[in-house]
Amino acid sequence: MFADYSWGELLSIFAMQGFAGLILFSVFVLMALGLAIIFGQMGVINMAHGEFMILGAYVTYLVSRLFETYMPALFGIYFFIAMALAFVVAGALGMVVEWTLIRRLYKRPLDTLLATWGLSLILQQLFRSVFGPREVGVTIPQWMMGSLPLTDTIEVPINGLFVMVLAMSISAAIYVLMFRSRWGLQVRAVVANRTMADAVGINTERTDRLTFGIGCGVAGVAGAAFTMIGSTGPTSGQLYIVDTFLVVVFGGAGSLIGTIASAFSISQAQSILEFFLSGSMAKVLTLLAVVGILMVRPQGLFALKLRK
Amino acid sequence: ALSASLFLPKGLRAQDFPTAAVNTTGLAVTDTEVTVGILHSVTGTMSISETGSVQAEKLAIEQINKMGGVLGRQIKFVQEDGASDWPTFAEKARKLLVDNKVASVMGCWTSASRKAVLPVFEQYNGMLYYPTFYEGLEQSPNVIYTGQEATQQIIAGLDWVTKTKGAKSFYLLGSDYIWPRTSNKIARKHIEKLGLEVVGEEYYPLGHTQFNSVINKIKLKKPDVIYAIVVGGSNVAFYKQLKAAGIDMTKEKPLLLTISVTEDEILGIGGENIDGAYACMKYFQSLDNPNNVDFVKAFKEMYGNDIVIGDVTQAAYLGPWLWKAAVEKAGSFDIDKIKEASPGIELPTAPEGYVKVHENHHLWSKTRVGHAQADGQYKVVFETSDLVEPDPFPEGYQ
Amino acid sequence: MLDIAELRSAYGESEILHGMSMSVPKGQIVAIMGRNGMGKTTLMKTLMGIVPTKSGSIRVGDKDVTAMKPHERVASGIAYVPQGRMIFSAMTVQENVETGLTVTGEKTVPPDIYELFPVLLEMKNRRGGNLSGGQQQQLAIARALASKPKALLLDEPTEGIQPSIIREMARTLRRIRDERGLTIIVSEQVLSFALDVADRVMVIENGEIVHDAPREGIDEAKIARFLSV
Amino acid sequence: MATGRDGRFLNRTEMLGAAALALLVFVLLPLALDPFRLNLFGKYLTYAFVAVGLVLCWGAGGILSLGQGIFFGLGGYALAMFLKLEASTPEATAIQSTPGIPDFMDWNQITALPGWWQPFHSLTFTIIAVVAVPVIFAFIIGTAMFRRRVGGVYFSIITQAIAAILTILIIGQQGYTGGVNGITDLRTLNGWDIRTDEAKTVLYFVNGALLFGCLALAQFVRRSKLGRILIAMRDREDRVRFSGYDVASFKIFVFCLGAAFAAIGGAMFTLQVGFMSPSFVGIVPSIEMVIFCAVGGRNSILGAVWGTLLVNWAKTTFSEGFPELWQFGMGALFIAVVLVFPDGLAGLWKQHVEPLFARLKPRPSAPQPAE
Amino acid sequence: MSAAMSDSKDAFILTVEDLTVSFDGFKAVNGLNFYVEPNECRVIIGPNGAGKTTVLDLICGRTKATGGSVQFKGQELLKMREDQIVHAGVGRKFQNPSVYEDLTVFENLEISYPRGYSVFGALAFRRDQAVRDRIAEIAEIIFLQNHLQEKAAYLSHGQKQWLEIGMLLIQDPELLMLDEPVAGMSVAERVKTAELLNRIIADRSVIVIEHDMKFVEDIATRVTVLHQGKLLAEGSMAHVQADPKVIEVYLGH
Ligand SMILES: Nc1ncnc2c1ncn2[C@@H]1O[C@H](COP(=O)(O)OP(=O)(O)OP(=O)(O)O)[C@@H](O)[C@H]1O
Ligand SMILES: Nc1ncnc2c1ncn2[C@@H]1O[C@H](COP(=O)(O)OP(=O)(O)OP(=O)(O)O)[C@@H](O)[C@H]1O
Ligand SMILES: NC(N)=O
Ligand SMILES: [Mg+2]
Ligand SMILES: [Mg+2]
Repeated sequence: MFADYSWGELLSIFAMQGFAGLILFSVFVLMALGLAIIFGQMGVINMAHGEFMILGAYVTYLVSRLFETYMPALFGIYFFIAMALAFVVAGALGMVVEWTLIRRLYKRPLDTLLATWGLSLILQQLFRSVFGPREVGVTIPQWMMGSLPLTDTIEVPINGLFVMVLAMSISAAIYVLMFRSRWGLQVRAVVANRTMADAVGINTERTDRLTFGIGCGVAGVAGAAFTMIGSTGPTSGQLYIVDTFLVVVFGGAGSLIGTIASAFSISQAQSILEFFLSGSMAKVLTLLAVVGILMVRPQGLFALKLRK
Repeated sequence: ALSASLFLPKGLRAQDFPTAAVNTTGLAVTDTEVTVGILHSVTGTMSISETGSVQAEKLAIEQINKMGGVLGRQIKFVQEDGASDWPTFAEKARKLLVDNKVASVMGCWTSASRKAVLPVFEQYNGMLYYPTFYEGLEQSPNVIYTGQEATQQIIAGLDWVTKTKGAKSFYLLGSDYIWPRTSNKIARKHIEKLGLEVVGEEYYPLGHTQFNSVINKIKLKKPDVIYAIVVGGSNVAFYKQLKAAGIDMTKEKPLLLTISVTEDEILGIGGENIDGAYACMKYFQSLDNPNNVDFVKAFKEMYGNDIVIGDVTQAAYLGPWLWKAAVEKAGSFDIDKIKEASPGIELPTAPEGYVKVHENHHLWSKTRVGHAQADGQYKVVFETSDLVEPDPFPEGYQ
Repeated sequence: MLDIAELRSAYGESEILHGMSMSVPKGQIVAIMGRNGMGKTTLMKTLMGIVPTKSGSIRVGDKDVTAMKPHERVASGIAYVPQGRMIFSAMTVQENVETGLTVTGEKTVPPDIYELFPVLLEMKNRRGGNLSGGQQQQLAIARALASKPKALLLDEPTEGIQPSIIREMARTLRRIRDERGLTIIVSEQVLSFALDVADRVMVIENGEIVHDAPREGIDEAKIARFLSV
Repeated sequence: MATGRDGRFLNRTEMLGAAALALLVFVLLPLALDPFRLNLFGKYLTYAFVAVGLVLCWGAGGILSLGQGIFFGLGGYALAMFLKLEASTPEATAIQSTPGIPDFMDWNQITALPGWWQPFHSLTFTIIAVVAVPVIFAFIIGTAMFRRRVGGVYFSIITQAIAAILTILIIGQQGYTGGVNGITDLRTLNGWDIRTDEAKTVLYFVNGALLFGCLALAQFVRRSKLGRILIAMRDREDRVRFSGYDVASFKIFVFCLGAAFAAIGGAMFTLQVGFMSPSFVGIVPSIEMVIFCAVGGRNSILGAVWGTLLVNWAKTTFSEGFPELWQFGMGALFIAVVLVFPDGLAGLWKQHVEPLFARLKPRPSAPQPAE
Repeated sequence: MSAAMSDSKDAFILTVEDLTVSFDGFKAVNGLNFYVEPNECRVIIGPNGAGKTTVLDLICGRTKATGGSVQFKGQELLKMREDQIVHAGVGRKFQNPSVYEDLTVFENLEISYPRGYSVFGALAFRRDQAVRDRIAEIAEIIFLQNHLQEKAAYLSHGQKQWLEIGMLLIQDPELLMLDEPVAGMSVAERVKTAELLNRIIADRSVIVIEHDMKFVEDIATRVTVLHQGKLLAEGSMAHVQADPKVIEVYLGH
């Protein structure tokens, strides 16, 4: 498969694909971060995670239409407002869902899978009823379009760069929140043992609600970012869900660093393979490798070593 | 509508066609009504594409009813949801034929759904009006294909880019299923026949959203034409990423030619992201002829000003009209008579212009090339002078 | 300090505490003794709010905590060391102790806690779940003390602890009590420890207090009779 | 749950439940429904095979597979391959460039039948393959996972990934598999036209009989010591290991058994619906099958069948009545099951119907479980 | 210890030599040697965190050793899987009572009955008279003869501990290892448990970990003291109790 290319070409292929992989990496990280909190930390198997992302995307769409219609002058910055709003809206819905649904299921983690699957059906239908079954287009501000040429073959898409910066900053923020803040300490205590956390003075209900809300909010931000590169339709969320879970599990469910490492290795593998194989085969091989590695290391790439 | 039918000229009134005579096989036909089925996905991934078809079919039915219906009978429809799931399509098709005894069905979008319902229509002797451009290699007496088969859509477009744009090398890509693969196979054969070069061919799973790799390959191979048959939501990702990667389609090279992006898809992609691409199909909303002006007006009156109309939507609109014409020609709702009557039917009022049903149950139609504009519409830059003959089993392209 | 009146609590249908009353003054250490299944743990959990109160009242100082959630009770000054320790196993020793700081708002673990349990300082970066049983018990006590309680509930704290530490624990608890004026309720199976630590011994049987006496001049034989059979 | 405390194969309520189900499947439905609706219920019953397998794996063994579609699909495809070959006689496919091979191969420029398709000319081979291929596949997955002690949610997500892989492969290798379209237009089984109403009715009864066979087998497994070991394993895997059992081999066994049930269901699906497509292999159908099981009550073998019938019947009814809104109904149903009836229909039966019986003990009337 | 060493190794049922395990560099068990004779009740004591539980984990295959050897009747256990170790004749009780709460006492014991270990063996397993008799016999020993049809979930803490011991007894292991069997038991239950142990020691060897010195005194033939993963002292109860090092690190003054 290398024979078709000259050495110079191969070099730039690896550079370009590496970069494409970085964008894919950022996409994976964005998808997975919210789930790393909700599933990795709280243990809730949130099958509606994709729908929370799409909710963020629809919010972005609405905001873009609003700016286009009423504030065209400020259109260049609408995206930041959209992102903040996506966080708030998805987070608020997350909190409502936690309050009505999830909090009754902490003792039955597998049941969260079924309940959130039902939720995802309802959300999809809601999107369809409100926004119509067709995909909606989000106009990207001019400054985010186009690319910066590095060499004559390697160009860096600006929106890709933006997604990357976004992914990195959110990861950093979540890391600090979960592992360097008092709040993160409480979250982890609640997750470890809800009754006991309550008995050492932690308001577990509030912590749960906030945690779930933040996880959903991050999903919303991811959805906002995806409007730049992906499609927004009622069922688009489903496309992401398996990949997202796999990224989190492959990293080691409890580990944020693991999530990032896993997103990185999966994206790079897929990106490089895609160049030499068909898109389908690249995906199959990547998934197979992930499954294979998980069989050898069932606890994921980065797992806590705890005695049983 | 009923009172109107009293004043209809003889030959269009229900009483001129006693039910016992026009319906010898127990279809859902009464003295005043005839029931047809609408079978599309209104949920699941395909609802994005199929919504337009449902709208068009309902519009046609309403217009026909206003004109007095079919053989004086008002058309009633039963709508079923295929839910983007092929077995569900088959189940609902059986339900429509067996339970509802519908006189015809307007339905399906993907080839997979058509393949799933085909045996059902043949077994229960139903009539399906299928609106989508598709891969060909099929010819069922129980189906009228109102969209184009692959050679009709492809060959004229390729001839046009090679002649007027001087294209020499092509990069083929598409979603991974039968229509894009078959279409690209035909395209490749034709390109090679013309003595030109295919420099790459790629397929991605339905729903794929990461096209950076193929874009990199395209940059490396520098083809004159990117020939793209990406379908559904993947389109959005593909064109946004293409644009972000600095491939400017408004420039002469590489030029992008697609057969899968209608105005409907542009709605999701965003006009600014596909500005400058060329599409090759039989219908564009911007077609300037009186039929189409009326059609677009009626469509917008019914569904609002923001609505757009794509190739498949128009083809779906033809379904009820072609069926009506066949029934009237046969003077009967019986399926066997309609099958027999269908070839040769002409529809001068089609928005795309005059069309005619071929012996092989496909339509003769013109093929056009549209140039995508930033406002989400296509400007027609080429149209075949004659109707293109449908050829579902093309010699030399298999 | 801790006043319990007519306390009833139940798991679903089955009532375990049948109207229990007691009053523990500030600075007193009470040992609750009783055979297995007599309701010691249930009493602790009811005081903590983990098992709901059916009727009756619980007061800490002059605050009625009966209607409060567990974390609110912690804020009102109760702290709890459960039977079976229940430390947060994936978190480090230090983080475990820090969870106790939630209600005090302090940023760092007060050094006197590590002075009480030097092994915890040594292991402060080890995961709680990797500690040995006895180490976990010490951690659980430290975590409870971190919330600066007025009343400390210990459910069989000597379970799985080596003899020297048990002895020391008695001394430590008395010292904490002396230094902080803490009220302590400790449930226990082993009489010797109870006598070491407590100012007052109560015996619980079938959810009721059947014996209540100050340690001075206690009738060991009588208590032993309650505990056997 | 019932684990054979009294040593009998079926206790009283189970007997009543089984009789009620048999009455419904073999008498009431065939009498009440036209061939089209009966065929629909036949299709639902094919999913029940999967749900029953899930009761063993998940309800009893605690192994939640989100990839049962893999086995349903493999079983279905195996039979579809046979039927497709039978339908692809040179005469029937004369129009193709290569007559005598399945139409989709021809569309994909394949000019000779691939070697691995050849054995599917034989019905005997096919019948063996219907069960053997999925079971071997399950054995490989099970061995790889359970020997490595992959469990819980990890197992679920990995099976989901495998379902995704298989779907992509089937779709990507369309020349050999029919791709997204699936294998369609199946006509006869050894010359017997399976498309007629009579054939469909016969198949419905065959399907019902097979299902009761699987139910009996499942009941036998649960009643055996193996059934109790599964429950023990679900609750305290370590203890089972230290009681001298090789836990992995037990898990592999139920997983394979669940796969075999699913495969039989898949093959019956192919026969009754007349085609097989990758939309039955993927993640969505796999999760739906788990939901059928949960709605029925994950611990109850009979409940799984009732659950499957209920959900599918509801889905068809909602979607016919409200084509654009039925997903709300389905979503609400799933949430309700989890929140309000965590033990599903079987739980409702236990809570509300059985006490009734207890009161009416002297003369038990005809049972009518919730449906 | 020196006396034990001088015997031929065949005289021991269990030989632990140079056993070491390290967790991320921390040596929880460090070059440990000790030997268990047939029909002895060996009690292991030692400070919290000394490595007692870890030693049992290593012997029964729950934790993989970093180095050393554990020989049971001449078989190397370190290379065997948990269930194989059980089949070899080693039974292990966990620190927290570990029974199948969803099953009855009878079923708990039945599952542990040493027949039908394989998948198909379990399918073919029949509850015959031999099984019933044996279960009845064991139930009597563990004071649960009147609770056979009760769900294990409803037993008291102490009863669960006994049930778990019963589940081991029914397998008739030659070496029984118990981790803090009387933790959480009332005084009366402790006495009964000691009585139970003394009864079953007759035809097997037992290793017990315990912190209750009164109980240790009641059951021990010999006592091994661990400290920081190493052997600190070994001998009779009286001998060990008098050892100043043991007093220093464990018993206290
Ligand atoms: N979650 C529960 N549900 C129902 N009953 C319970 C529950 N927990 C405990 N019980 C019952 O409540 C009674 C009192 O139990 P409790 O744990 O308070 O006793 P205890 O005195 O702490 O015993 P131990 O010395 O064994 O710790 C017992 O009969 C026990 O079976
Ligand atoms: N997986 C592990 N990772 C890190 N340290 C561990 C691990 N397992 C055990 N340890 C450490 O090894 C030491 C020995 O633990 P072990 O549980 O064997 O002690 P023990 O003698 O049983 O104590 P106790 O009497 O308190 O039960 C402890 O310091 C413990 O923290
Ligand atoms: N026929 C199509 N476009 O699937
Ligand atoms: Mg207790
Ligand atoms: Mg220990």
